Amino acid sequence: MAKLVGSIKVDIQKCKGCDLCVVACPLDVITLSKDANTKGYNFAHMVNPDACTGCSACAEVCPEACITVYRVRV
Amino acid sequence: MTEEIIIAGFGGQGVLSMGKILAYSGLVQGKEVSWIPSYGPEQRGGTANVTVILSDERISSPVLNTYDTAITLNQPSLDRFENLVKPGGTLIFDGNGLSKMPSRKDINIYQINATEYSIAHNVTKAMNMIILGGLLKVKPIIEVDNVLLGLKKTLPERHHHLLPMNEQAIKAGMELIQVFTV
Amino acid sequence: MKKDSEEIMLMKGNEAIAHAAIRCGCDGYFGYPITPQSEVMETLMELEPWNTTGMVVLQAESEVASINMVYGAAGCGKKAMTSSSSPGVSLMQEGISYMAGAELPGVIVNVMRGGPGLGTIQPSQADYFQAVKGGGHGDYKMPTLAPASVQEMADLTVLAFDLAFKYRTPTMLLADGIIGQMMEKVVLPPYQSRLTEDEIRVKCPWATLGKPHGKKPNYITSLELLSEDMENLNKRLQARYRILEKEEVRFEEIACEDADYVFVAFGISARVCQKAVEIARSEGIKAGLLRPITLYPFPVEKIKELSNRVKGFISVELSAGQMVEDVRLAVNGKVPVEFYGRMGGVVPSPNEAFNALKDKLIQ
Amino acid sequence: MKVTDIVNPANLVYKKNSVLNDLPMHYCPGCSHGVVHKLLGDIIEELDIQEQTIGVAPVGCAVFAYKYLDIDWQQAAHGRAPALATAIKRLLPDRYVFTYQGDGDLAAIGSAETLHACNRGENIVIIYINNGIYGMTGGQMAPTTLLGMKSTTSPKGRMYERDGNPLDMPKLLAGLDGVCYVTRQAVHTVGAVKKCRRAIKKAFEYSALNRGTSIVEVVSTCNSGWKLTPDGANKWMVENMFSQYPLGDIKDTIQTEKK
Repeated sequence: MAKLVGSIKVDIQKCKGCDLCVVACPLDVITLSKDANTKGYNFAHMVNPDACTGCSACAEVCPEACITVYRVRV
Repeated sequence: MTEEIIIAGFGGQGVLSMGKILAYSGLVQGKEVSWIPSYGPEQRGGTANVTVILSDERISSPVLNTYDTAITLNQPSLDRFENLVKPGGTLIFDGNGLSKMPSRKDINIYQINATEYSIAHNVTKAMNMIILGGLLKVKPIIEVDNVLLGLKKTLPERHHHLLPMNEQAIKAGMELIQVFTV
Repeated sequence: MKKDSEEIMLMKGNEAIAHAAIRCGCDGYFGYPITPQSEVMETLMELEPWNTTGMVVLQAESEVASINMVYGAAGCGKKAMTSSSSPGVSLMQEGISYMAGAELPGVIVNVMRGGPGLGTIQPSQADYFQAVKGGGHGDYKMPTLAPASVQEMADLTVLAFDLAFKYRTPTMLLADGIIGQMMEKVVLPPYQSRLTEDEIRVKCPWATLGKPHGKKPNYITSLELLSEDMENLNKRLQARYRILEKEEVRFEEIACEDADYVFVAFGISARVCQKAVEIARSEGIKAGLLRPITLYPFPVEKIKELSNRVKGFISVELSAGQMVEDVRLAVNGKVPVEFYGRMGGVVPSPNEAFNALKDKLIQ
Repeated sequence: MKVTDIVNPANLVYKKNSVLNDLPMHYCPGCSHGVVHKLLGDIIEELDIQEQTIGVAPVGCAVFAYKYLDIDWQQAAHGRAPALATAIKRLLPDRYVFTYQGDGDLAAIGSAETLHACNRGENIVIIYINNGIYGMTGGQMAPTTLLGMKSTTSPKGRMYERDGNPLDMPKLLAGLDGVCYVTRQAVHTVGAVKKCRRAIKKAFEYSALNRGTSIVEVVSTCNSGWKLTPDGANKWMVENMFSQYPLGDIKDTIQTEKK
């Protein structure tokens, strides 16, 4: 059975750290960084990239449209 | 020539439309004209008056203090406008239902019992045209042919079959009007 | 298109506005009935211009909606107008201020009636301040034209659109109940075709017609949160008003050349005063009439000039005394400036105006 | 497989649409407005109507909507967006015209303009963001505030006796013949976002059919006004708002005809 491998790219300067992507991710791939962007927001990033399937749930719910999603079938 | 006319009565007597026909007739005759209604909130039954000015020159004020001619169709209008006729001017009144007749001696007064006549001859809708006929008899400011053209302009086409009846009414008015002696 | 522009017609001032609007290529009329101006929309609905020029005519649910429909249409670079009478125009002040702030052209007709409040349906000129001093919020001015005849109701409707677009500003036609309700002869303006969208894109590059590919979008807004930006918008507007004040003053002088006393009056008052001038002259008094056609911009320079050679002014208005303040500012104390007015819908007669001149200025 | 291998244009499955520009939005973190803006951009891009679309922005938090979507916009006075949209659509009948309004704008001050635009069946789309509160002015009571819900002007909760009931505008408007499509959506989950996108797309498509007004209500959160976290606000919405404002289509004349 083919496996889907995904990854996301967060525009960290646009991210406001609202946490909605973290909640939306079914596989706990994302968390908020301890680092802050120039506006002081703890931006989202992948904490568990290997688990990402590129399902795009995080991007769909992102109010800032700052998540881009990639996916490969392997 | 400038003729400043007030026509007054109660709503529904055709006061405004009579003024309108006069104004259109003046237009046909190439005169400067102005027509101002007093517009009341009541659509029917309220008091109504209209000022019409016909002139060979540009009309300055369409609002007037006094009038060359006043035409009154009820008691309140007679009471109000008799006094506003210029000395030597003309008052035409319908005698219907009056309790107090005009009394000025320095103006020309004519009586025309158009209401009574129009009821008797079943032409109440043309009552105002009877009055207009009376006016044209004593003050031939506009040619009757031009009045008929003016009438044609104000009447919607679907009412054009009423033109002969109106012409008759004008002629009847010319016969009906009489000098009133105080 | 029909060319009967030279035909002399007899009609009410309100009707003349409707005819003139269609003929000058107006794209949209949005209004709400109120006496004494309902004939404007009634005439448009009779004439059915959507079948001829394509003009949209819509009865809105309120004056508030009407003026905001004008805003929307104007934002698309369209020639749009509304008409109302005093209480309705009060409701429109929000929209007018927004249009001024968003630099939108549009024509608002106010056929004034007596107030305050619901007032009367009889004629008045008591909305002068509201029109020329900025009836809505914020610093803005609105070109205000005062027709004194049915002919001018038609002619100034056309001019109002021209000024509105030239200066990107709401423009008001400030008439009174009599000018709206009276019938006079009128020669209607010639037909102009409505602008095409391509023409609008050239003439009004700011219009929201849909963003062309590869171009920046247009925003119509009066909002600038940064105070410096907002001040800059204000400066731009004020600069435009200074040009207007220089270029667009219009007035009529009657018998002013040798006048000792000058009536200043607009609209129906000017017509009354014209007769008062005739009465005065017949009694050997050298009276004249200055009739501002633009109430904003006000003929300040003309009045200044007259104040060097006349003995006094009297402003005659259908109000408690509004324009007289602008006359006094222009005269600046050089000669007496008196006032005579009637309120609440009463129209002074020519004799009253003449007597006021005698009582207040001569004796 | 390394991340760098995956992050490759060839493998792209989700990216921001091109209609939504790159300007950072002024909304609070987690605000539903951003998602709805994004969905509008998605639809305008998908239908390829960027050059034919004119938006009307409200007064309220979305007053600056015109800054974020790369289309022509007019910004209306408070509540008057449907009046502007009426005139724009009447004068440019082949354009897509939509209003974007909050519950204060649409259901309170602009209720008359909304009702009458819908009653005339203006062929416009109304996007209605309902979060039960006045967000921009700091959390005052809206017509849509739930009974018992606290706001700065109902600090002990909305009371029917004093404040009336929450106003359900879409339900009211659905009763008008001029309205062809009314739906109530949300954007709190992936599924909800996808449904909402379909609803907005349908509304735009319907507006081109000249069959009347289309209304998409988006039941939304205002985590700042509600004094909750974004996720907490979503949960609160599910638990409290949805019983008053149940999701789903309220009216779909065109779909009903097809059946």
